[in-house]
Amino acid sequence: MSTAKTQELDKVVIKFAGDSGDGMQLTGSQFTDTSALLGNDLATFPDYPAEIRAPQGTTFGVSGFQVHIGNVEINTPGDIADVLIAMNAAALKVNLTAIRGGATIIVDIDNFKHKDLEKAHFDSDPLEDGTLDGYNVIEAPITTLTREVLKDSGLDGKSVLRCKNMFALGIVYWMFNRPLEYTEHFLDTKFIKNPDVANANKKVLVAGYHYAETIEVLASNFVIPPAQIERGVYRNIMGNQATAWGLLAASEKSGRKLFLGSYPITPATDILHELSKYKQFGAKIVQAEDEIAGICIAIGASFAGSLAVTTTSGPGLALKSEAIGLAIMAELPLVIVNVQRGGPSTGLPTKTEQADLIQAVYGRNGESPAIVMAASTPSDCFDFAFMAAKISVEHMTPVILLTDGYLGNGSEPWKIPNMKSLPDITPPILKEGVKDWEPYERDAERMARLWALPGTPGYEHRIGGLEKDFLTGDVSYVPENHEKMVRMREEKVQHVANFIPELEVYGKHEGDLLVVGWGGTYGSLRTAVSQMGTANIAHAHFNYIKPLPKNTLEVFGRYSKIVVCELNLGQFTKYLRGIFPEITFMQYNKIQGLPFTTDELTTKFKEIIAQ
Amino acid sequence: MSTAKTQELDKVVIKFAGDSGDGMQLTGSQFTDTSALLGNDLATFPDYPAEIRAPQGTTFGVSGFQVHIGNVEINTPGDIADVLIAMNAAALKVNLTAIRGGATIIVDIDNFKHKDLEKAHFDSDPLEDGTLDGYNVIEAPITTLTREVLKDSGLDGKSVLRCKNMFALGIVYWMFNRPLEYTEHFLDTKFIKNPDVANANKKVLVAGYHYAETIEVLASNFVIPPAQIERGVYRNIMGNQATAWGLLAASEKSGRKLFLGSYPITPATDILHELSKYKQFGAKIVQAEDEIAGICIAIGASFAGSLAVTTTSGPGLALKSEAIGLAIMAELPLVIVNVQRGGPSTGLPTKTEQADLIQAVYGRNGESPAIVMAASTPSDCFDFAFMAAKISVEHMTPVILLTDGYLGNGSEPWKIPNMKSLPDITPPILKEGVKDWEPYERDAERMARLWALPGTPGYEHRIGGLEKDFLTGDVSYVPENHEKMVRMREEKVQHVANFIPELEVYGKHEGDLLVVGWGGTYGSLRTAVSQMGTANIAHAHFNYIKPLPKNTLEVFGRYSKIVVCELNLGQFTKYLRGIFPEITFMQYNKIQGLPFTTDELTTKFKEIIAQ
Amino acid sequence: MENQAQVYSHKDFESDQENRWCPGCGDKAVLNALHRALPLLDHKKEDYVFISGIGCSSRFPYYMNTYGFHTIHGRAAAISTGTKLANPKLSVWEVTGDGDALAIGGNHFIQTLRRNVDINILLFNNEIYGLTKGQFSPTSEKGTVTKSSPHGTIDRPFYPGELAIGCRATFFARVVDVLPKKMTDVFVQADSHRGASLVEILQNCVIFNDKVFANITDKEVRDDAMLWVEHGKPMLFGTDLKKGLILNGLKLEIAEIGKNGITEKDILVHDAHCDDNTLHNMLASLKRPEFPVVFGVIRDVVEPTFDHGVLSQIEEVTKASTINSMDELLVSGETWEIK
Amino acid sequence: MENQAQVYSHKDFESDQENRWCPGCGDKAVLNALHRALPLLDHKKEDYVFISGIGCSSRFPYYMNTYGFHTIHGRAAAISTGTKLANPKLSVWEVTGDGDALAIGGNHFIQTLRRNVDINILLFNNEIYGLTKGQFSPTSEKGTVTKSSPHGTIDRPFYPGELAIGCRATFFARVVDVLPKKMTDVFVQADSHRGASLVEILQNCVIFNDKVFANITDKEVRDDAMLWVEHGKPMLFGTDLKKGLILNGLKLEIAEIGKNGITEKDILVHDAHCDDNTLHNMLASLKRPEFPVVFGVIRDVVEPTFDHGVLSQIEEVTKASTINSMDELLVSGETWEIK
Ligand SMILES: Cc1ncc(C[n+]2csc(CCOP(=O)(O)OP(=O)(O)O)c2C)c(N)n1
Ligand SMILES: Cc1ncc(C[n+]2csc(CCOP(=O)(O)OP(=O)(O)O)c2C)c(N)n1
Ligand code: SF4
Ligand code: SF4
Ligand SMILES: [Mg+2]
Ligand SMILES: [Mg+2]
Repeated sequence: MSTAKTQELDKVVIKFAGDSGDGMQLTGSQFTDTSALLGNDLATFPDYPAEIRAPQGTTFGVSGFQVHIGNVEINTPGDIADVLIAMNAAALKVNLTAIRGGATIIVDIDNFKHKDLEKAHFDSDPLEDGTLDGYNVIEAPITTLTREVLKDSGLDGKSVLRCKNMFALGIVYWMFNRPLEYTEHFLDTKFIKNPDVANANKKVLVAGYHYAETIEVLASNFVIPPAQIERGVYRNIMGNQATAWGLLAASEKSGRKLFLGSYPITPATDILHELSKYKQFGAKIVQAEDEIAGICIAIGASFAGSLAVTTTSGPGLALKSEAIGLAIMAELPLVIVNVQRGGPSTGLPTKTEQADLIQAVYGRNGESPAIVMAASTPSDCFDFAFMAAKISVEHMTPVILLTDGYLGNGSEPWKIPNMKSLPDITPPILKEGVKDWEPYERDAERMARLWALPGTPGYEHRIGGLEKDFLTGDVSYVPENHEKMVRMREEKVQHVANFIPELEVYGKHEGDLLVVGWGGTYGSLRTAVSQMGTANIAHAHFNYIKPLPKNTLEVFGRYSKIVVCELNLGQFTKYLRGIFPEITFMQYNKIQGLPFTTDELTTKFKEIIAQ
Repeated sequence: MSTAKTQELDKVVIKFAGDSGDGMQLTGSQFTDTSALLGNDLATFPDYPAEIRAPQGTTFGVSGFQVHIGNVEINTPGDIADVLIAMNAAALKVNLTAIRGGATIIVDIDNFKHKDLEKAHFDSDPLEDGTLDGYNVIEAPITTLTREVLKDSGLDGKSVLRCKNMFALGIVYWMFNRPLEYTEHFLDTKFIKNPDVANANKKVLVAGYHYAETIEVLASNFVIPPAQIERGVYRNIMGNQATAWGLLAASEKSGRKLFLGSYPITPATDILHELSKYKQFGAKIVQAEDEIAGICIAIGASFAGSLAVTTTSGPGLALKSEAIGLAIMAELPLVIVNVQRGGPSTGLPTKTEQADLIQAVYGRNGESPAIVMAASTPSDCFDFAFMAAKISVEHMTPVILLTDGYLGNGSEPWKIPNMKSLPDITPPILKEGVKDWEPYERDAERMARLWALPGTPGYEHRIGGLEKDFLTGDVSYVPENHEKMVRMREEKVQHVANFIPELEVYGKHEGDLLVVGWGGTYGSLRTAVSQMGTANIAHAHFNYIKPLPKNTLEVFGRYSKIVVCELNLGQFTKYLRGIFPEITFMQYNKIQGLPFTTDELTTKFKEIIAQ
Repeated sequence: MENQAQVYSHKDFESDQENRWCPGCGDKAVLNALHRALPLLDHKKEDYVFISGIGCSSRFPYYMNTYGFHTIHGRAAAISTGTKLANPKLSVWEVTGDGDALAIGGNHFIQTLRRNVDINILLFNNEIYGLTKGQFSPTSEKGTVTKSSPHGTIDRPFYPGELAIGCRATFFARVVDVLPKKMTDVFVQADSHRGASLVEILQNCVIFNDKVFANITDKEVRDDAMLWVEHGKPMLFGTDLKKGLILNGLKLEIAEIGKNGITEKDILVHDAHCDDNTLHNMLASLKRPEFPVVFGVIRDVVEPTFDHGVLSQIEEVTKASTINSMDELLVSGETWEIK
Repeated sequence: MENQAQVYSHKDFESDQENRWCPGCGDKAVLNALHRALPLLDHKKEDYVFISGIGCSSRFPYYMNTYGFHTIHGRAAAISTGTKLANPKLSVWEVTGDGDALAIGGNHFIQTLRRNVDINILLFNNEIYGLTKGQFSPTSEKGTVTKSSPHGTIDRPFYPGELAIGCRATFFARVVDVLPKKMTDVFVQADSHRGASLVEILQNCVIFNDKVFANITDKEVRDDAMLWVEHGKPMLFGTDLKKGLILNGLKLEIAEIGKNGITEKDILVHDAHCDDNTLHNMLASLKRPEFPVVFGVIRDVVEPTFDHGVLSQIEEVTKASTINSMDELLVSGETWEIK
């Protein structure tokens, strides 16, 4: 048994990396779940290759899973890893720039043969040529040992190799003092029909654990005590799943059946997958022939009274532009979820970016205002999907909800809400028997017209995409009516500001620098601002883009400098300048398909404050 | 013979209005052409009903043609008419708000019977109930007299009625002292196969002329002397025709065959019609199955080396968004002409508006910069279509050219250019035999990559919509390369500023107020500013939207106030604020499907100056 | 669909909107035929929904005193699909033109037929784009001269019936604007078919494509040019119905009763309900002048509909499901408690 | 198209890009078959253009050392049309998947066949969306369980051959990834056909739809499950080619040579070149297990191509035209001079 001592840590970032077929996603999730059960706060990010299953051992076939755990508040999956598990040479190659100096690197030495190095485009052996100087490298013969453990298992060679991720997991469990029970239980359930496989995996897991305990290379192991987390029942949730569930919750609350018209596209497809599982809620899911059909089928369903939703990513949003205009003109509710990815065009489909904001706000012909919102963490995708649905049906106009690949695929522990605790949703459905109703009549507060559902006697009426008379909804070419309607539609959207929360800041109430962000950069910005120590700084994060919270200008006024940080060339900055010409906005942008790192942010903030 | 005296006038606005079948467009064009031959400056605007051919006598079936002629510079078809020819009650009804107090109104009294008034939704007879008090109303029995003139012509009843527009034209020719020859010659040519019809029309024309000369109601007739017009050969040209010709000219100059992929949509279709006539120039025209196919077919043609063009209007531009992104990423030339109409959605398809600017600039996923330009008069559609093509092929990236329904359908005299006088166009085609060329290699000046055409030996290469390596054009997921490419594409567009003219102002070099406009409002703004007398005012009109002319900021800095006037809710204003946060922009907007009137503009300008 | 107490007259379905089609436009005849068909059907007035794209024909919903949606160009099929799925008790009628359905809307058209969504599709085929003032459409015969094809078109046309059968459509019928009574009959049959019912309506555009169907509809040629099929009846046409179709190998031929010993018994009997669509396809593709054009219900077969499939899957899943409320879903699977 | 001096080997067409398809993916076999087909054709290397949409299969152009364009999802047909029209001497190959061509690209697919643009269309049909990790596609059989259809699909599928014939396609062939030599043969025939040549390739996706064609391609069933047609040859299949197709009325049936007095002469002889597409349609729609699936060139007829039509119209107009330069056009019609 090793004589290693146990150290206490605040937080740690661990990256599991291997071939697409090596089961790194599963390995990472198991570590995450176990840590969550121990009460750590955490955030994760999987990092799939663009290819489905590239040839073994190549760099473009590397699949990774990063998890950040702590006994402090964790807002991001972490910039760079403290521990890297590299199942082969390619996994090391790809992750070399994403690990901290002095990090611990566990490599499966069996996959660093000459041909492995070649496939990974290493000119010489990184384990020997000094590349890893300064790191704490643990060379474990994981493949050999796994084979050894299972030599009498009766499993075929391929199945044996599939267990080697458990060996790695075992090592890491020992390093961080985690119990094995959770994973053992998981394996029993997963392979309930195949107990041999379950047992083999468990055996290898334990072997890995013991291996780590035994060998002397690991100087110490670590404990990360539970975080101070609000009491309650928790689960892990991925962003796309949270979006799906938020929509389902809104359906239940509003009494309107969910209707999804969608077309698969990375990284939004998982919302479609997730919703497809819950037909028992009466949800109707149509995988349409394309994005245009997806939104149009949803619009048809909205006309008939459903909570209509369409989900997509950038290029799909572009295709939906025309139809969004129709929903705006017809004043029908519709939730459009756009999970942003790298652009333009097909761009970097598996990478994250925030460059669809301006398309969401402006990308349609004519004056066609849509409500635009953005979620900021994997779990609050639930809240904002719920709110998008609520606002859309209550205000009878489309809402575009922006998330991104980083949020959609990321996961974090989530305190499970109670349906009773969620706000009511009251769609303005026209009850039978009302006299003197006009199709485009609207209430003063929300300016929403009433929803007169086909099938209700007495309300037969026609809507459409031509300009409508302010009251009757008949086609109208009257110039003054057009101006009135154009302004009304804009105002109706602006009115939503009366129904959303005010902007809150984190940090100093007033001061030198306000860091402004929106959407998926929440975690990075919050972490960076919190690390700015005594600086006179605050962070304001926007979830409501159009309209903006009512107190936005007032908040901006309290700081001498404002920097807007975005993963694009400055789209929110331009948008804000258009609305608040009196305010000076600096900008900080990154457009590499990657999130901000804490370091680059704090460096920038300090630079600005010092200026 | 009448004893009427002849008065000299500076300018006059005449509106011909009648049923769709009454031939008002032809009547108006004849008057226009005759006036042009006399040397007047002029501008016209036809005003078609949305319906193809609505039931006779209804208000929504009224077709109008307005012409503004003068011996001074004429920049707009005129706000309101000095003379109205109303062929029936509905034509009067529709135009009542568009005539000057004291205007002359010539009505065909034969179409003011009870049923005509009813169809026109007049509650009582406007000729008797005081509605026309203050106007100079001439009640002519045009239908009866036409019938009378042709009673022995042998023509059937329907054909006889088709001549009555010539009676009206005859009256107006007398009023303005125009010769009949031009129209007589036109009729002979038009009805060359049908001399009876030609003669009948000519007879009625003369009869109308004589009628006007004879009756006493016309107190005087008028002379509008020739304007001071630059010497040269002129023709009338409509905006959409000018666009088509500008593209043809660019094709000839560049040596690249024109290729149009388009789908019909009002008010852009006439460009497709016009280009379809000139296959002898080698122009290939595909009427595609939809807008997406239209642009994609054009992109395919651009890849193969054509001068590729697609034409559309707002909703069609929305559909093209995704494919525009592809052309940006692939760095292929492409001209996208968008003839704006009233929106959002189907909106007001036959009305004019400037509300697609922001869609043109921002309406795509990801950071996808396109060059955006706008024409400002019917005839300069030629110049800007030419320049759009030149810039697109020379800089290897898409150009969006904005015109609008008002420009597209409007016409004006145009001094015919000589092909030699137009600038050269030199597409960066990669010549055979170059060694060491890379597909995404670019020249320093324009940052354009070279156009290596399929069919050229040795340059086999692959392009596409995934992010490209900066040099090789291979697919690249490298984060830094993405940032470099995103910034490069933006910069490449900004670089075009080095190749376009600087912004010029009309009026005071510096002063109290700069009136800023773009695109089709040129005429109204120029006219209004020129009528501001001694005010310290100037007009700056933008044809280049993205990038802006290099001296824009400097020009803005010379005026204490700036007002941006647009036919939308302020899209250019928002755009300018995003770029020049240091400048304060006021805005003046109208969104009624109609152009600005001089009155409303000058009132606004005075108000601003007085503030 | 559901039994109704009320009896409607055609007036109940006429809206108060002024009709804006050109005088003489074939669309008006279709409108009248439909006003007269609806009272013969078994739906409540409030359950009718007319959904159109953009085009002259797509103004149709404005003239129907029912629920209506004049949407965007080409998308009526998709929007109709959504409306029908969301509320399957509605009687959904898609109104579309040859451009709307077969140019920009081509994809939704074929997918809707493929899915067999239970809607009625009225395809107004005037072989031209009317609303945009006369360009050729995907059904314009090759060589058609229009504003956008001054030298004649180069495109080969679509034949809607053939295309539909290529999608395994379950119902295809053809009618013509000049025979309103027959239109009404066919509309009634379209309604009673469960699944996507495609009715191609040959419709004259007096302004931009006048007389394009004159070689079929002119009084002098009509008898020889039109063959009206009816399920279970021999396929006869011509003055006094003395001509008929017979099969020779894989080809249809015209036989004259009384000549060469042909009697009515030799004439093919129409079977609209047979699964195999070979003969339906042959009938749909007959063209002038060699053959008469076939009208009436050419194909009408029963297959599961998409909307029914969606509903029954929901039922099955619901029966089998252990998670039946959001609160249950939220706590399902792995959770842990922080105390 | 044009005569070439040079002789190419398959290596000339292999690009230097690392292949990123999954190990075992059927796409690789197609790539190899094509690398081997091109040297048999009559084009210069620089005249080949491969244009694809988005999908696993659409990565194809990267692996061809020719001109290539990896475009956007569903639009490869339109982009190919543009490239071919712009420069008709190019040999344009559209590479597309069942989702790319028949879901989002459905409209361009049918319009391209309708117009008969002279391109070759390689339709990789794996009955699944590969690139987006496994959702059903428009060709997935009803009931297919995928990530987006956990309870099985409700959609009826498209059958590409039938849909193509509904567009009056002039060339339709079917091949399968496991028989590379046959693929190469068919690619050569597709190239020599003037007009849109549609080749449906049954392609196995080992990851998301493995063995979907096993009931056709498994060694044990293959002989009975595949019928390879060849123009002018009897349609025989089975071990020792002892079975064949015969016609009974309007239905195809299987006959066994030697049984019931059937000899090879009774077996239908394939006529790929006959204008009438009735039999081609019947062949294209044969399905397992009742029938073998038909492979090879099912239809191959000559009709004017769109690209040729565009060119010859330009020629005609040019001949007839009096205005032949921009300067002439500018001063044509009504003009006046201000002196
Ligand atoms: C997105 C879009 N593209 C184009 C148009 C222009 N447009 C309106 S109707 C139409 C074609 C109409 O033809 P068809 O469907 O045959 O109807 P018809 O008028 O002949 O009844 C076109 C091209 C449009 N309104 N929207
Ligand atoms: C506009 C747009 N919508 C959706 C997608 C996502 N997407 C990419 S490929 C694909 C389907 C691929 O299926 P298929 O064409 O059958 O190709 P395969 O991968 O099976 O070869 C989808 C839905 C996209 N890239 N762009
Ligand atoms: S243009 Fe043709 S289709 Fe349209 S309303 Fe007139 S006649 Fe009817
Ligand atoms: S996912 Fe399927 S189709 Fe795609 S590369 Fe892998 S095996 Fe081939
Ligand atoms: Mg039509
Ligand atoms: Mg596929």
